[in-house]
Amino acid sequence: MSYQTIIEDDIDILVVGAGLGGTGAAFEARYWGQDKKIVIAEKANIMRSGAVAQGLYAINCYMGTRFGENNPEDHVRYARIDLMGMVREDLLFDMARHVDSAVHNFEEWGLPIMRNEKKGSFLREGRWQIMIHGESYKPIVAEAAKKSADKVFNRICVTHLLMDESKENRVAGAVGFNVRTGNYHVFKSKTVICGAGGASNIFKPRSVGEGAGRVWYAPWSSGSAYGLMIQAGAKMTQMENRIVLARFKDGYGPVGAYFLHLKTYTQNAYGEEYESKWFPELQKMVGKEYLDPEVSHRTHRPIPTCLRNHAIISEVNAGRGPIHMVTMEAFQDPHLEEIGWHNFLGMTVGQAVLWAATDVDPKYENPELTTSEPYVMGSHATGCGAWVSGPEDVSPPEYFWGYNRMTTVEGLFGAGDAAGGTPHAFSSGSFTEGRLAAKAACKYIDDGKAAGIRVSDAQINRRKEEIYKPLETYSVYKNEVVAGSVNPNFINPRQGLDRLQKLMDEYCGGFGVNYMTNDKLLNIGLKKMFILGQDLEKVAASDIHELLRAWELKHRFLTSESVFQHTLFRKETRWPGYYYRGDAMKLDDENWHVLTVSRRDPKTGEYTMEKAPLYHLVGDVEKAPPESHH
Amino acid sequence: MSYQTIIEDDIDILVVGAGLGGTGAAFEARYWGQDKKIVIAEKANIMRSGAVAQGLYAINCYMGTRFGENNPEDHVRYARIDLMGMVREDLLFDMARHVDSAVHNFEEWGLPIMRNEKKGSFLREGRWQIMIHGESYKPIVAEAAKKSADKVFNRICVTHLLMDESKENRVAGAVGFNVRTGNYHVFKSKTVICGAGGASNIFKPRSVGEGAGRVWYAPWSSGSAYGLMIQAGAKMTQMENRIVLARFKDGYGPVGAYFLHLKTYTQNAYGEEYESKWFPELQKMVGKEYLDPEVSHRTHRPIPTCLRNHAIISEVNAGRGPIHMVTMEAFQDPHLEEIGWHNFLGMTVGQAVLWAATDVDPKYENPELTTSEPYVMGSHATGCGAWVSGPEDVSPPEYFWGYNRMTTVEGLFGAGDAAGGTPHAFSSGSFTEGRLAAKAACKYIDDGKAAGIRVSDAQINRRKEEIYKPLETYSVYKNEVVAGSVNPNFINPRQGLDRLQKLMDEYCGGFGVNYMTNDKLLNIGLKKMFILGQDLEKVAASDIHELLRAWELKHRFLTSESVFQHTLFRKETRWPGYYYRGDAMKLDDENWHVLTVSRRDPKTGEYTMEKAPLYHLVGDVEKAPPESHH
Amino acid sequence: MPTFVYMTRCDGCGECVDICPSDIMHIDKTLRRAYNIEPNMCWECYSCVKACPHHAIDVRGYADFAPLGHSVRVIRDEEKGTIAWRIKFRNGKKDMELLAPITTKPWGSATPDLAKVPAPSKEMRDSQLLFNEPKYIRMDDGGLHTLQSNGLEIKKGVQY
Amino acid sequence: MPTFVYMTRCDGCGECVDICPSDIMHIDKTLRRAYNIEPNMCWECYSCVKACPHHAIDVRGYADFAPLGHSVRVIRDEEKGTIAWRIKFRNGKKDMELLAPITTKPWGSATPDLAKVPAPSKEMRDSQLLFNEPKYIRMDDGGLHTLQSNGLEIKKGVQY
Ligand SMILES: Cc1cc2c(cc1C)N(S(=O)(=O)O)[C@@H]1C(=O)NC(=O)N=C1N2C[C@H](O)[C@H](O)[C@H](O)COP(=O)(O)OP(=O)(O)OC[C@H]1O[C@@H](n2cnc3c(N)ncnc32)[C@H](O)[C@@H]1O
Ligand SMILES: Cc1cc2c(cc1C)N(S(=O)(=O)O)[C@@H]1C(=O)NC(=O)N=C1N2C[C@H](O)[C@H](O)[C@H](O)COP(=O)(O)OP(=O)(O)OC[C@H]1O[C@@H](n2cnc3c(N)ncnc32)[C@H](O)[C@@H]1O
Ligand SMILES: Nc1ncnc2c1ncn2[C@@H]1O[C@H](COP(=O)(O)O)[C@@H](O)[C@H]1O
Ligand SMILES: Nc1ncnc2c1ncn2[C@@H]1O[C@H](COP(=O)(O)O)[C@@H](O)[C@H]1O
Ligand SMILES: Nc1ncnc2c1ncn2[C@@H]1O[C@H](COP(=O)(O)O)[C@@H](O)[C@H]1O
Ligand code: SF4
Ligand code: SF4
Ligand code: SF4
Ligand code: SF4
Ligand code: NA
Repeated sequence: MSYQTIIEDDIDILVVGAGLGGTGAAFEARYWGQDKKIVIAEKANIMRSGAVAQGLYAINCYMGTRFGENNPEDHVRYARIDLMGMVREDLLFDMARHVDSAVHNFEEWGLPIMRNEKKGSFLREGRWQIMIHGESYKPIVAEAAKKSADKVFNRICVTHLLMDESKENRVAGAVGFNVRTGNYHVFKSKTVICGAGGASNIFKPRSVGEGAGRVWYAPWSSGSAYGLMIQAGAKMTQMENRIVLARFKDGYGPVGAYFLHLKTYTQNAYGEEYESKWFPELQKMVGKEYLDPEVSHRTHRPIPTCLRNHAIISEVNAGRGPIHMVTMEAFQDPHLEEIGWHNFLGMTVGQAVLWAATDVDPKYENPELTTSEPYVMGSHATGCGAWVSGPEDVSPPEYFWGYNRMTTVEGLFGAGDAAGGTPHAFSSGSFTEGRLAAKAACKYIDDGKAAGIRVSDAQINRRKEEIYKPLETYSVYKNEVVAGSVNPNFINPRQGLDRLQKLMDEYCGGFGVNYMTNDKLLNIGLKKMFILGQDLEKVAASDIHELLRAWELKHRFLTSESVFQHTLFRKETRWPGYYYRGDAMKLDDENWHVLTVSRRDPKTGEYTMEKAPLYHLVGDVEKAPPESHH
Repeated sequence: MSYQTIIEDDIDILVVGAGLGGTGAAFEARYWGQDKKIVIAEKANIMRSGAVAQGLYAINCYMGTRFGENNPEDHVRYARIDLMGMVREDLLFDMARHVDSAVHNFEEWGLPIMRNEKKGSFLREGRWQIMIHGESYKPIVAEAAKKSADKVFNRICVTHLLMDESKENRVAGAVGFNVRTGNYHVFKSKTVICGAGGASNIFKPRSVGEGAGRVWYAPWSSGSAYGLMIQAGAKMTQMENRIVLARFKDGYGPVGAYFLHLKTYTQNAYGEEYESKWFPELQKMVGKEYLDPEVSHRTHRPIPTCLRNHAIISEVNAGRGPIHMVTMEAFQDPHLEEIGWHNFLGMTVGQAVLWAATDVDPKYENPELTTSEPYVMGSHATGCGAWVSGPEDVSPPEYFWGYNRMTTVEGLFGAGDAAGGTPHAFSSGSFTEGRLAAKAACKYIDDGKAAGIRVSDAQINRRKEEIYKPLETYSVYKNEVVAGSVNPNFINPRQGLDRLQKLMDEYCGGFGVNYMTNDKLLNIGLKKMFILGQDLEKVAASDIHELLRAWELKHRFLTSESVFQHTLFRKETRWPGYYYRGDAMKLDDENWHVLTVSRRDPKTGEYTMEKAPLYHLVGDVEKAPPESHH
Repeated sequence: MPTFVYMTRCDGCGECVDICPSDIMHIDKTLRRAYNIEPNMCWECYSCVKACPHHAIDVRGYADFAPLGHSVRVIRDEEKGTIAWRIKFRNGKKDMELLAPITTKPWGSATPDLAKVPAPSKEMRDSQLLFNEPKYIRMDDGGLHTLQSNGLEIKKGVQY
Repeated sequence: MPTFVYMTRCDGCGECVDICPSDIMHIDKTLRRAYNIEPNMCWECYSCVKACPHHAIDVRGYADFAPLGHSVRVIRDEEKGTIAWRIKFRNGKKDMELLAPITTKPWGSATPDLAKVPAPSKEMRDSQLLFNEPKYIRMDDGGLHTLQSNGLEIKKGVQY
């Protein structure tokens, strides 16, 4: 425990986690705060950190207003129906009206965006998605962030936010440790923009052993955005709204480009179309307002992602799996074949490796699809995250408390996965949210809201002790036993993660139980979570690397507990195909056409749940549906 | 590779694997072959090897003819209906008529069997089960075997059977290596009685990480009985008939004593009886001949184990899980409470540990049940195993080829899990089968059937090379990479096992797919098995212990391949609750009232499948149902 | 509940190594004491625990579902012919002691030596009988059960 | 497809350690070369592979579903602005080379330095605009989209 304490003081904007949201925040902060001190604290190396580390082959949120393609409200309508109504339309509208400028900036910085030669516009994958050569997407945006930041601290695992001691519920910075040196880092800051990302590895994965690394969302997505904010007492929303992905089996390669651009489609093991068969019954479950295949067929209204999952899950359960992606037609065109492969190399190399390893040539064989274990994040077809303020000019009073993207903790902002209720932001929308948060954070400071922050040495020292406790636990107890990984006094981070994943799977609707849960299971699960929480006090780390894993685990734990509480609270089955409440197998708009909002009391650990009203800003039907975009 | 070759020659009876079947064989062999050379080759230490290593709290197969309780044919009827008709009734009858003498021998040797003080008979748990203080069950029977054997070779992992080179399809002994010294052991023998047991760890377990050891059947049950015999070209039967167990969640503690003796019962999460609800539909699936709750209620006919599973699985899938065992009533009686705990301490200590760890006191809380991952064995409510000859005085011609319990390979006998078509033998029946096999093996020798066996040095040396290849692979390639467990040239045994389990789960009806499979999935799975088979040529072992794991894996692989082939062959859903053929969701007596028999050609690896006729020896209704036995 | 070995109690005698059915108790080369090399292949069968002369081995529930803080300990005594268990709950509310016999005879004394019993007759060899039969089979019903004695017939095909 | 490092190619430079987002490329203390310490936390993201100056890192598919004998290799070149892939199937039947651009500008040259651009006006600060807006937002429709500009109203409750 001879680690140094390194204090970085007088920070104006501290960006915790520089993924897509965080880089957007750091970049933009400099513009509105040219004299401000902007610091990044990042767990990995910002050049390859976060969900976009290996690149992306598509930008999934781009309006194309410049080319007359879509209006922001069209995207709101899209995201809303896809999420079965449960979105923050103010935030979505705000993100959508700004997102194009992020994308055009990217292009200016060198990101190769494909062009539709005929139209001069960006090459569309689908209505909202454009195709890129995005292997270096992350290093490119990181360069921009780096230029804006005063300092970039790579390899700092942020473990806690610092809280102001002069004013309740106000943030004052963050603390963590350096994953290389082990040193203790204290960041005293007027504002914190949390961009620490979503959570993989919370539910038991389908893969086992070595393959556990092949999660859909990156294995390093540790739910830290949620862990940090929950711990600080920020309110969270829609944490029940975990996402299950339909993906190429085992490799978890993305399907968007295949469905939308390559025009591949799915069929069951016997070559049959299966989806429509499940819709009549499903319509009874969710109501015609949410599933009307006829309307979807006629208009641009999508079939919600979860409901498409439901059809896959049901068909497989009925014994007609596996579901195949029919690639054999599209791949006869060598150009499309190449795109199909590039699509993986640009964002999920493992899928290419898997096909090469298993001799699956999609030109001659239709690969298998599967539905994944659930993930907790807030920028794909799901909107988990913090309950944040919307923009002044759009948000109703319940959604607005002064600063765009500020959480219910003063001075603490969220972007990307961290911000709740804004699904379908994806990479570009997350970056945009970071920018919005940065502008607001500068305003917050300029408005004098950060005046008089006080952080005692006691707080700093208490956190330090807490942070290194797993190393201490290890050194105290390791010699009690001869050798090996079994010790009666502690568990190691992997053992804790195994416990968490099994528990989430079995009691909170993982793949192993067909995504099914109910009040009884959730209550049992919560009891087990409580005890796991106690055991996490006894987690041990043999070195700094394991210390990193220990804190990731603690963040995942806090995220999971929140998912449990939210799932228990919403007594309906809102998203069949994501999860099912066996004790309430219908969508229930009468009681649950609301957003769920939770707060964990940082002192007691007790949860309070409330319903927040749902505001809609656009009608169901587009005024003038644009032409087909592909 | 400086390991010695140690040859043990002139053996008459080689017992491979001294579990319950093997100890029975070694013990009995001495009686019929007082001058014969009897040798045991055992992977572990016979004092604590096999499925009974930690003891048993019940002997589940005992007629009590001495006390006028049951006749052998009653047990045949019981086992038949429990297995949905698919049993070898000749073998069952034969086992049942002898099993009591095994049990009475055990008592004589010191095994504490509980008594019904009033009746003077053994204390019944249920109609077929008697209760014992069986912590030392295994050491007691091992003592008996040890006294009979000329030599006991502990810690020999037998990898292959030796084949006679003078007569096709005749066994000539076995080879293996010593798990301590690494030495190569050659056993030249006139007969081999294979008692190497069933298979756990073939399907992906519900548990993860460390908990993977907590399988229902012992983790060291490596399917070697099947692996060895399949490899030698012996015909197998009913390998599709894997078993799924309803067990206490996580600990996999047995339920028999709870259901039958403690009179606990199950309910769903909402305190409701659920089983009967699923029966009408299930009856349509399997036919009234197999499920007639009314008749079962009136008579002693049980509801088949698989169908009880089906109700649990269906209820859980419907969202009303978990299923609870109602212990809170029975456990108010302190005597019954004590039995409930002893029951675990005597055979599944881990369940007691789990309840202590999770503060589950079944006196005040009804513990959860679950359905396990599938297992492949032949002595519980399942009859996987070798196609063996029945006894002369019972078996019809198709079931008889000269020597009781002899496989289709001459001189090779099977007992316990090794012998197919004899479910519900359990520990006592397995021991009995060993005895029957031993007597027959002596006769085989005395009849001169083993004359002129020839084993060339070439065969011996070829096997030696094969056995140590994983060590060789490791030493050749390990330094190509810096460190760690990832090497492009080989996989280690754990990695191979993970692959096997995932494959079995996903394509062959494991828990992860709700026990569902179909022809398409099976065919994909078989392709993947073929490739896995090739990769197993590249399995590497860093030391002798890993070499043991490598060979266990290879035996599990051969077992699994056979399960695949059989499951594909039987195009019906014979045992809902064990597995479902999605493409044939009904029991089909018209086409499948037969036993399935396979043979893998040892030279080509190709499988041939055939149907064998099913003979019944008793009518459906008992003549004079005995009184209640509890 | 994989096993672990207390450093201060183990003397490296190897009894656990000798008995473990899973071959996972090994002696650490440097420390010359035993440990579990492969916890995920441990069945918590307690064979090693029972065999350790120094009670150096204990178990803690599998980390993926068993919280820390419980205890299930055992003493097996072949001379007394008993096994004694003690189960302590995590929450301290339950602490049970349970005792059971493991044998009814002086350990190892009662198994017969079949090389020394009278050899079976030719008639016995030709019969379906096993050693010590018909002693324990109900003979008053007319010998070992057979199809004939029990009025049974074996028939092919679907018969309910 | 976790990574592995070829012994003869690695010189222990640490580039892979520096870049791995999962913190699993570490230098072996004795061998002074890198290796993957935690393959089950490897995302096969290829960040380390691309960063290794000696092409010492390669990947082999996750053992629990990928058979041995395939290869996916890469050369990423910031100067050329390209990435070159080569995919070889296990059965040898397919061997693909694929090339893609990674940037359209000389590497790192085109990101702006916002400390040096003209400071935003008070008006801009009070607006909803961000840097470089309205440059890329369609202004011919009447400025940044707002509820008003787009004829929208925000209403509480169930509205389809
Ligand atoms: C993994 C993945 C993601 C996507 C896709 C496929 C795949 C396989 N698809 S497709 O499916 O549709 O195919 C997308 C696509 O093609 N197009 C697209 O635009 N977006 C896609 N995403 C989604 C986007 O990636 C996602 O929306 C954004 O990245 C979200 O941004 P953000 O919320 O900022 O999260 P992040 O992961 O990028 O960044 C988090 C950062 O925080 C760091 N961090 C975490 N914990 C920390 C701690 N304790 N201390 C300090 N730092 C700490 C991380 O290191 C990271 O830098
Ligand atoms: C694990 C388990 C088993 C049972 C039960 C609960 C539990 C938790 N229950 S309840 O569920 O109903 O509760 C039973 C019960 O209470 N009562 C009962 O009578 N039987 C029960 N069983 C079933 C019996 O145990 C089973 O029927 C018999 O043991 C089967 O006997 P056998 O077929 O001989 O298998 P074995 O596992 O005992 O012996 C196998 C031996 O082979 C060795 N071996 C394996 N591979 C080898 C190789 N390659 N080379 C050399 N040797 C190599 C093994 O080491 C072993 O010695
Ligand atoms: N079948 C589909 N229909 C409509 N949109 C889809 C479909 N599949 C994927 N998408 C969208 O395509 C984008 C990328 O999808 P994915 O690769 O599945 O993450 C996301 O915006 C998805 O919502
Ligand atoms: N609910 C039940 N009804 C009838 N027999 C049962 C039941 N549960 C278990 N058994 C039998 O009890 C014995 C031990 O069961 P188990 O502990 O489940 O392996 C076996 O013979 C089972 O077939
Ligand atoms: N055609 C290719 N395309 C992409 N990368 C290649 C190609 N050939 C070789 N490489 C890379 O070059 C490095 C040296 O390759 P080799 O000489 O094949 O081992 C490896 O790291 C490969 O990633
Ligand atoms: S039996 Fe006990 S004392 Fe002997 S080596 Fe094993 S743990 Fe150590
Ligand atoms: S409990 Fe059993 S399996 Fe585990 S180490 Fe001891 S003897 Fe081996
Ligand atoms: S980057 Fe390459 S050469 Fe450098 S340490 Fe890593 S593997 Fe070795
Ligand atoms: S492939 Fe990615 S996760 Fe794996 S070791 Fe390399 S950089 Fe780390
Ligand atoms: Na969001």
